[in-house]
Amino acid sequence: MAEQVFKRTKGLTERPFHYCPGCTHGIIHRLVAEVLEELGVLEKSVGVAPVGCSVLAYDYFNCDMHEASHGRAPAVATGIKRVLPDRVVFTYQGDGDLASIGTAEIVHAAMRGEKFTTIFVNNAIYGMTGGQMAPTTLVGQKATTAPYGRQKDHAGNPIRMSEMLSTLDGAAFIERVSVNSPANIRKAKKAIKKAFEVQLEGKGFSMVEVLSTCPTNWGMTPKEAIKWLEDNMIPYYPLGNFKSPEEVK
Amino acid sequence: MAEQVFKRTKGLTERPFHYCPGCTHGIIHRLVAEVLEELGVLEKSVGVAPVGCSVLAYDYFNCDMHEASHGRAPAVATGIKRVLPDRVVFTYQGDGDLASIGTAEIVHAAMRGEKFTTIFVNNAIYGMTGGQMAPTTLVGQKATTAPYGRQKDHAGNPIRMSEMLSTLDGAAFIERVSVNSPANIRKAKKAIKKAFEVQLEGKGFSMVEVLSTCPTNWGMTPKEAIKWLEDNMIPYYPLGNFKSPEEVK
Amino acid sequence: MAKVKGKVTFKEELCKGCELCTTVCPVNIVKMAEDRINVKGYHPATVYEMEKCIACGNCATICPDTVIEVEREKEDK
Amino acid sequence: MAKVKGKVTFKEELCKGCELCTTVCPVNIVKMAEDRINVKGYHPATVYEMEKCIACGNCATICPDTVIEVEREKEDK
Amino acid sequence: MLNEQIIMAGFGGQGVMSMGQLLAYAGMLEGKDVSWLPSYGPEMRGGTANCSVIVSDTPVGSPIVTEATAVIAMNRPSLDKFEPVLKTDGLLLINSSLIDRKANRNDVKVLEIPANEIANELGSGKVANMVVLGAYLEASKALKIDSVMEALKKVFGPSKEHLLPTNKAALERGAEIAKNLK
Amino acid sequence: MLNEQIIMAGFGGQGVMSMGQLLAYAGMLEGKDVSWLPSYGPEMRGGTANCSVIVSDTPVGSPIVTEATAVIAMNRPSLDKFEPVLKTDGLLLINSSLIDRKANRNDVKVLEIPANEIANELGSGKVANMVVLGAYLEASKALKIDSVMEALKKVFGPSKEHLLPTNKAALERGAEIAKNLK
Amino acid sequence: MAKVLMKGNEAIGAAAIKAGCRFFFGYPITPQNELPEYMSRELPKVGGTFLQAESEVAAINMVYGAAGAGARVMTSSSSPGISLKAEGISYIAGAELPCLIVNIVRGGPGLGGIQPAQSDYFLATKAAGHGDFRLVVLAPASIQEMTDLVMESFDIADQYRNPVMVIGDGMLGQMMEPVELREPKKRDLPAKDWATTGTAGRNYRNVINSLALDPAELEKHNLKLQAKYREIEKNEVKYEVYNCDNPDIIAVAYGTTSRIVKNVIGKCKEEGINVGLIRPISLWPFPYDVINEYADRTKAFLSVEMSTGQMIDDIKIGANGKKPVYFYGRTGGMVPEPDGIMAEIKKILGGAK
Amino acid sequence: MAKVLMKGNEAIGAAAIKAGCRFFFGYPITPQNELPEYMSRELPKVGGTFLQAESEVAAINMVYGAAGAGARVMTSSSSPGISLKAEGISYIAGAELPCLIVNIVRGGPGLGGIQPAQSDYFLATKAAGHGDFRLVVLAPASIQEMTDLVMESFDIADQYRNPVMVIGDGMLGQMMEPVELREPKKRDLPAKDWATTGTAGRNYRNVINSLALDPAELEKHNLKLQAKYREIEKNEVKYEVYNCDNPDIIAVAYGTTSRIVKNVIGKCKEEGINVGLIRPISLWPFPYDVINEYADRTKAFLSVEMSTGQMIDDIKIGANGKKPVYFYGRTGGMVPEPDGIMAEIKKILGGAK
Ligand SMILES: Cc1ncc(C[n+]2csc(CCOP(=O)(O)OP(=O)(O)O)c2C)c(N)n1
Ligand SMILES: Cc1ncc(C[n+]2csc(CCOP(=O)(O)OP(=O)(O)O)c2C)c(N)n1
Ligand code: SF4
Ligand code: SF4
Ligand code: SF4
Ligand code: SF4
Repeated sequence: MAEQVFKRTKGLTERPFHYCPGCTHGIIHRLVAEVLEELGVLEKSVGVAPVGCSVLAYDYFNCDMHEASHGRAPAVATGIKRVLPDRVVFTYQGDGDLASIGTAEIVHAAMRGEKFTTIFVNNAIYGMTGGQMAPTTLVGQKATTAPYGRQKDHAGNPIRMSEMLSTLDGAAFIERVSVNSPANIRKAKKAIKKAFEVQLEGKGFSMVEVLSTCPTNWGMTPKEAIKWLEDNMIPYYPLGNFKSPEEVK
Repeated sequence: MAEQVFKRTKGLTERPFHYCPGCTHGIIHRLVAEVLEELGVLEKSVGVAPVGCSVLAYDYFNCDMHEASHGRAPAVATGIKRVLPDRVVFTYQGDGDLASIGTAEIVHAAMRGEKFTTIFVNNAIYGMTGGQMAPTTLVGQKATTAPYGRQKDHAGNPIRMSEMLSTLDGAAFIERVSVNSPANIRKAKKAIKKAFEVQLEGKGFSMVEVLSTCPTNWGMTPKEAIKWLEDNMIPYYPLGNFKSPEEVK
Repeated sequence: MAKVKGKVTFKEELCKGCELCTTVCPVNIVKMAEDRINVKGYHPATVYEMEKCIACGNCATICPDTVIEVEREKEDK
Repeated sequence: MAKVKGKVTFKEELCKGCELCTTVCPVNIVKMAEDRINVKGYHPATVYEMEKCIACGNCATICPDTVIEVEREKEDK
Repeated sequence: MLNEQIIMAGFGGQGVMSMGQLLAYAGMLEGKDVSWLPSYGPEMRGGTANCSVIVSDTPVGSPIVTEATAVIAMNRPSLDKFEPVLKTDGLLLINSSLIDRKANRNDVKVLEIPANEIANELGSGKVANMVVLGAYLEASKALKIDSVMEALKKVFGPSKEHLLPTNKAALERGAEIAKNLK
Repeated sequence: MLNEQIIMAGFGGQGVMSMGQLLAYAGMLEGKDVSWLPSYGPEMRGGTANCSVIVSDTPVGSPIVTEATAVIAMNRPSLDKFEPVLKTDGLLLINSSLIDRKANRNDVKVLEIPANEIANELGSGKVANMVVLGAYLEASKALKIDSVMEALKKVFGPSKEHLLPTNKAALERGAEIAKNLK
Repeated sequence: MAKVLMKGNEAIGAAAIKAGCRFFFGYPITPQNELPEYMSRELPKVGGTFLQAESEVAAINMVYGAAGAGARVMTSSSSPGISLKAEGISYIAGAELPCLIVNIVRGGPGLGGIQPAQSDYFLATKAAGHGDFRLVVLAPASIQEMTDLVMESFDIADQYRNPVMVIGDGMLGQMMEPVELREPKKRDLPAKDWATTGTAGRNYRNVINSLALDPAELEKHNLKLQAKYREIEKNEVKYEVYNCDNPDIIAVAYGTTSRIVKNVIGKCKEEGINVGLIRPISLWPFPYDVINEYADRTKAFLSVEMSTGQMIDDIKIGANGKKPVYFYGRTGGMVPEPDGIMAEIKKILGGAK
Repeated sequence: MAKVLMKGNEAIGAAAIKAGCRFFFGYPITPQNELPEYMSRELPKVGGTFLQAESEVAAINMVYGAAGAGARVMTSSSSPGISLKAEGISYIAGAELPCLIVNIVRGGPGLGGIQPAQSDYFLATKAAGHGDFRLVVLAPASIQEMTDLVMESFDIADQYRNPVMVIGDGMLGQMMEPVELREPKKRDLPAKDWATTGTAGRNYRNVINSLALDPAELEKHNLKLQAKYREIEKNEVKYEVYNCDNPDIIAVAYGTTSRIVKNVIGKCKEEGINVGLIRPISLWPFPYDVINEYADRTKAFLSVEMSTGQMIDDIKIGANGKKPVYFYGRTGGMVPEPDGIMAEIKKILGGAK
């Protein structure tokens, strides 16, 4: 008798992803969708899509969706969750969206302990607009607006959002994961599940930062991109849990 | 022979302050002005005034001044300093200005390690507009937009900006001080001097958070306000140095 | 211990030829089908020696485009 | 040790009567002049027993409105 | 036909704003058309405060009073600022407790009221505004003291009901002075 | 009077955009008025790309080509999309290496060029675009191959000068085919 | 309900709550602070939520989220804060969500001042953000009318799925007048079956969105919006015509300025000059036709504004060259004085007679 | 200098650098990304600074700071990003600082799309923010003109201490044409003795500011601004009149749209219809007088826009009822096609003949 060990989740619509070949946005979408399905909350979920490559996330997640303005997904999610406190609300945001233009919104949603979950896709670059520097771009890494590589003296060291947000009391759960290998992908899914559980338990703001690739704008093959993530991103952005409800004061 | 142990600094213009009786903005102004005078940099300083009670700071500091839009003083200062790297640039900002609307700007100025100095006046309230809740308003504290007192479940615990910004590599010097007593005022001045020295040495972003009173909007006499600051603010916002150039990576 | 046998199916038309699945197969059976191009214009991934599959699910786990489904054939029961 | 003698001057017209200076004087000589009102409409701070002043500068240090200047009279030299 | 256009001014804490609101409220209770317009802004903090009140038998046009039928000056700067705005034959009420000069205009009717003294006599410095208001009501015949009392009752609510007698006394003392000065 | 309105289309990586720029550049070198207009947007990522080039003796009006004098289709979707835009008697260049159908229009001049095969023969698959461009130049007589080579020299700079011969050969082979097909 | 004396800003809050608004997201700014303060006090009492946002940008995006979730929701601000909301307003209009935005205008540009002004007319009526869209803009002249319009604005917003702006000036926000909260005439409001409330109980997903990468699709969406705007122009023009039977000149003014003009009309009568008033109540849709019609009965128009002249453009478009359009205004927080307006009128009539 | 083939966005950068601009603060957004990318490559080579800001709000405030410090400075964005800059632009205009703001317009409202549009006409010309202020708005129709205007814009900005907006659409940003960077005619530019460069060497403090709490003072400031705007209106109106000697109808169009109209003019000639074109180059100051003058020589005007109709308001004001003003437009990123415009012209002339 055959048992399905891996099948497409109902958390996703039938629409094929528009992402570039090997872009790990697709993996992360799937993980979120699987978690929503497994927690049985698809029907009561409202997702907030960002402006960025994942702007079309509203076509993919099989639940109600709201497309936010650039960086303001946490504010939009706040509006939704305050109106519908018993629904499951999440934002899905890139690093330009969350760590640059949307800094104030994510910091204050975390401070207030807004009871939604943020999936923060850190690919160290602006994908959608063609490879401009992000606040998370590594020192030395080239970008179309950092043609000579990011320079510390000019643009500073990249920002570590998980660490920064963890200083806020309202942030109940924060973890950084990566989707570079099956093992890490499974860990990522666990973290995402935990984040949604924290929301369901009403404990406060929860966020999972996912290190992700952008082969297109990194100018690499998908395989090279995975390796680059492992060699360069993970050392600067250490994986692990930064905040758990136990620690919430 | 008489020796002047305390006289009005040349760092201030002749204009009397418009601040309310007992408002410690005046003390902080004086400290900054004295430091500029003592460091001999008045003639090459450009200050950036915020929107808040200290909006008229441009009338008081005896140097060139630029009045920024609300919360954006760090961006304005960035523009000035990038054009004039050998001048001394500082921002003077309230907690609404810096910790609420201007969150993204201060975080990114700190991340980039912009070489200017920020004087952050934390009085746990919006003074200028009449006592609305600030992100730094304490839990339980009443404000005109928190008539029943700030509630943690609703607005979260107040934000500790010094702690949060200290997670950023570009922040070279961060210290929290208070102006509730002559001793603390002297310490505050030392910290402010140090912050400007860090700027002069080109080491990165420097900030001094000053706990301040707002007797008017706290609904207290100036004396009561000082006591309230000591009893309530200092315990939640511990004084001390959070970052020094030695620690800069 | 009963040997686990797996079966992998590819929705080839979704494949973008990124080759990530080929890097994670413990028995190294996921390959790009160099002989054909799908509607999207890519050589799709495929498995030629299905009998070696141990149903670990790694390929499906890393596939960004939900191309792959995996079944486990339970020998006994 | 030569006793330090101090002298405090108030720019009364700047005083806003906040009373902070009165709380920090170690010899407790800074008082509000209840007998007069300045142009701003406040009872200004003042010192009645100047001879007690030790020129510590505390009052001037805490005054938010730069009302106060302090001089130290060196006894000898 | 009633068309009172009053400016009330003083420094913060003299109850100028609430005096204006009370008058407007009383006017409303008597079925008049009314408006109350405060000056606002940072200059109010510890500084001066003023408001314009219109009480009229016809709909209120502009709420701004540019030619006042009455000016109530609770302190000196207010008198300086608003005396010129009063129209000929208008009513000028001067709180003589705090104002050390006489009126400059002689084409208007002037009432000097030692409001703070009287209030202190009544045991509450806070009702100086009510003394002047009482004087205004008597001199202008615009509204009835009873209406103001009724308005006050609503504003105070049950918790502050005990303050009513003092306020009433203040209004009446003010009215009395006005009557005597006629 | 010269007024060439060309649409070039293919998938990303076929050098369609640079072919268009080269043509515009060459036109400029010959003193023509020129414009180059790309399609842009996210659909370009891994998808199709096209550009419009105008080379004219008179000032270029709209840079948009709505009635093409020539269409260069490097792949099948491009042919499907732009064949209808060609005007009567226009020039249709089909990269027959990758396109498995014939032209539908019979009111236009059709040139089928096995561009990829020829490019591979020349040892560089990358110059398929130059083969077609050569054919276009010959068939349209719009500009000289020399001008394109001069443009290429400027674009390449000294570091890539070694690539010039292959490109020249590609242009010439394309021109040859066009001549023979006449 | 009996009349009560209310401050303009508070009356807005009371009217909104009466109209069923249960969510307010805002950021402090003078001269509208009494409104959020009122909401922070009163909304919790009716089970609603007041949330002070970290900025105007966040506030308008919270409104965007809450409106998408189907709530009756509002925000308010004053000029610089409205500028900051521009992008969000454009999104809300693009996504066709109903909400109320209050703008208690102050003097500009930049930080400007906090005294009353009408210098955001262009911003409100032409370009509250980028792209082709319109807000319904309502400009009350009294506190009573303000409460009436606020209550109706929620219905208008829901009926057309369009944001509405109620625009006042600092004076209107700060002054007190008697008001009675009265229900607007009943409208048939469509169900909010588009709201993102979770798919439970329906077999389709709801998506709130303003993106259309395909320009043909985006054009279609825009044409749909335009059709809606034509509908609103047909149904929702509001104005007052006052003393226009036989005018020498017609003043056009809105909000508090129109009240000053009414005083002027009285004064002018005394001097034998007959001044009419057209008071646009809906600034968009603007009563172009009314202006055009009355152009046949007057010698001239005079636009009276607390700005350097913005509505005058719309009056010119309405008058369409039939009669000259003059301007009188004060700006920066200064309020037009009756004498100034009268002098201007005399000057014009001297010339136009 | 010889002509080179340049992409519109890059040509802007090259022209700016040639004009002495050394500071660029911006935030990525399609379809103008090639401009910041070019600047990030080229500015360091000339000792300048390119800084990617954390947002458009931050970018415009960096410009505010840099302009205050006396630098030639610019920023660029596209529609949603320009909305976010609204408050900052109002501050810069209020504080009278010179700078260049480039808007490469895309389809709206909201997130909209990324294809070319002209639907920010209102935003640019009427209300780039709150309060009474104006940007000089220049709308080139070719890459050559774009570089000419960009270079001149810095001089205009410095001469009047006023921000200038150069407005293009996605097409103009993305296309390539030959350009030659040529110096604009020399202007006498005042010294920047107001810049905050530190007081060393002078005996006064410089303060950059847009606040005036006293309304009388703020009004005075506004009147000063208005006087300056009248001056600009007198000196800086730019337009092209094409084929207007004896037109049946005059089309009014700017930017790339005007080029499409030029094609239409050719086609119409073939059919014996004489179409003129008035092309506003300065959208503000708008060439009202030119429209008014030509109203006497044409039967009608046709506004052709990539929007649902915004410039048409200004044409109406200019025509002042003398002749009817019609509209033809495409929106959402769709580009008007010559055939569509021609059909509209025939329809109008059929009716107007
Ligand atoms: C207000 C505004 N500014 C800028 C943009 C342009 N923009 C679109 S996506 C994007 C950044 C995307 O980067 P990121 O958030 O890292 O997501 P990714 O595409 O890498 O997944 C930007 C700047 C916009 N649409 N709106
Ligand atoms: C964009 C914008 N939003 C809001 C305001 C109104 N405003 C002026 S000052 C201020 C807050 C002041 O509080 P804070 O920064 O804490 O300084 P304080 O007055 O307490 O010193 C606000 C919200 C404004 N001027 N501009
Ligand atoms: S551009 Fe980068 S982030 Fe965007 S879809 Fe492609 S690979 Fe993914
Ligand atoms: S309101 Fe508060 S912060 Fe402002 S001047 Fe008064 S006491 Fe100081
Ligand atoms: S990982 Fe998925 S998309 Fe990539 S090659 Fe394998 S099957 Fe294809
Ligand atoms: S501290 Fe200064 S302002 Fe306060 S009472 Fe003393 S002298 Fe006056």
